[in-house]
Amino acid sequence: MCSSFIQVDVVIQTQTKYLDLIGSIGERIAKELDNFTGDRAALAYQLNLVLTEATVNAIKHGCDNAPQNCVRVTIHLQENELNIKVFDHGQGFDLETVPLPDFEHPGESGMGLFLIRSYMDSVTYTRQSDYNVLEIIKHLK
Amino acid sequence: MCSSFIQVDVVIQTQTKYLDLIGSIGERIAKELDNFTGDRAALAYQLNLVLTEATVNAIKHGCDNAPQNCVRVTIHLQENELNIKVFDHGQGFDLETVPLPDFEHPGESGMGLFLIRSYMDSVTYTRQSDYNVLEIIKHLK
Amino acid sequence: MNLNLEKINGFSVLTIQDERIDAHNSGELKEYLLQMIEGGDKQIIVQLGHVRFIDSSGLGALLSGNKHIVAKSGRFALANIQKQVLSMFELTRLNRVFEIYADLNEAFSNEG
Amino acid sequence: MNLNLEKINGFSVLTIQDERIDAHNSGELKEYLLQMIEGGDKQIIVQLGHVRFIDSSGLGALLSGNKHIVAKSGRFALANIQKQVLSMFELTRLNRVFEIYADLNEAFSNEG
Ligand SMILES: Nc1ncnc2c1ncn2[C@@H]1O[C@H](COP(=O)(O)OP(=O)(O)O)[C@@H](O)[C@H]1O
Ligand SMILES: Nc1ncnc2c1ncn2[C@@H]1O[C@H](COP(=O)(O)OP(=O)(O)O)[C@@H](O)[C@H]1O
Repeated sequence: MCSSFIQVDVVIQTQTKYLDLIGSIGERIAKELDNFTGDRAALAYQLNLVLTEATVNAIKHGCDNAPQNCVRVTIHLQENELNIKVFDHGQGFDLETVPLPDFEHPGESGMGLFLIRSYMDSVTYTRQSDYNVLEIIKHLK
Repeated sequence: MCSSFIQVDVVIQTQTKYLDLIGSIGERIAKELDNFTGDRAALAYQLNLVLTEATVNAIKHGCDNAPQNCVRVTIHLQENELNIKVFDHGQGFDLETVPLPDFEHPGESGMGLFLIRSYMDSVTYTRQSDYNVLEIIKHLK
Repeated sequence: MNLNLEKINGFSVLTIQDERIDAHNSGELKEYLLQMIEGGDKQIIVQLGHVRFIDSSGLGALLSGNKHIVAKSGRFALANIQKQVLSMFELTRLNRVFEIYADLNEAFSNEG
Repeated sequence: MNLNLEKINGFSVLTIQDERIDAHNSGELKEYLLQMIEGGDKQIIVQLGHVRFIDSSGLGALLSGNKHIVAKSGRFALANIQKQVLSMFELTRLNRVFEIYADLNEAFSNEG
């Protein structure tokens, strides 16, 4: 039994060279959203971006940086919902205390989570005993 | 610990409309083969084809055709090897008894496994108690 | 499937507009070709210039068209095949079964 | 990263040849811009016409170039930004920070 239309689980070594692959898979999945009535090219870009930003964070903060470590990303497409999870094994952080970027004095970093939240409908970060997970949901209409 | 550079696991509902997605992911992974010295465009095509042919077989023969059934495909890239597995829940078959296509009187079907074997280095089909798996290996040099 | 049919120089030129022919749409191609042949088309050229990818079921659909038209003493030709797609015809030796031309002009000027 | 630098009309025109700027190559872009500025370039136009995708670290690299050149009373402009990429500048309000032009000619003919 399939609970989703499409489930893609990707595990990569913690290297930024694989960001393009993960983003591209997200972009490609946007083509499969039969029921989506919005701007599909924009959504494809946004999924690419959201996966890229979330995966970079897991690579940067999510583990001791040995290259043989890995990051796991899952993308599940259901009828009305796209669910993305990015797992890390780092110390974790408190998503609620991350400030908005300072738009008057923009900095060179600190925009990733803002972008993810802007484009998606729900973002949560949960610490479990042996891993953390950033869960991102986009409702499709 | 990552045993592979890249692991992609895809689960789709048993519908041929998802063949393009699975083939495209294979094609995209060909871009990541840093050590491959051969014809990369050809390999990209071949991975797309092999995944398409193997997945069609799992959809056609691999389950009772309820659309909520699913097919699982895994693609693991290691240093010198690309490993593809396609799982099905059908009756299974004996790979060794599948004949070569009749090249003098070509038929409209029966070319899928021939193509897979031609392009890849090793193909096996194993029946387990609750599933079958077609395993395809390509050595990368 | 996105198909475009034109009559040029007495040929029925069928241009496949999709980039991909696989088990999802090859049935439709096969049906379309059969209906053309039943409708009386005897000289068919299939233009594959847009097609980046074909699987074994796509080859099968073209083979079906070829068989049915040859049975009626008609002609079936393929034109503008991309490099990777052509290698599929070579591997399956179907390049010996089909009339294959670089482009439409070459197809028109050949007696078959 | 694939970069091409030309001097045109007294401007240093840096064309980014890659389709994608992300955390994998943005560090290189940032370094390259800093070295241009340290080397004395005061009027830089970055051509983004090939760029299909930029992430927050790519925006950060451009922001870094902009800051350093403005600190030296120079000029930093962006040209030929694709639609989806432009929407990133809008969402982050960086379109109010950068000089953005439709193309090189518009950038040349503006006093800034
Ligand atoms: N997976 C993570 N583990 C630990 N900390 C994180 C993680 N993701 C984000 N953070 C924290 O949140 C901050 C803001 O992240 P983000 O908005 O993506 O911007 P940036 O990564 O550019 O700083 C980071 O600087 C980091 O401190
Ligand atoms: N996953 C599978 N389960 C059961 N039978 C299979 C499976 N894959 C292939 N087969 C058998 O092998 C035959 C040859 O397969 P293939 O070479 O792909 O050509 P085609 O599918 O066009 O007949 C099929 O007709 C089918 O009988």
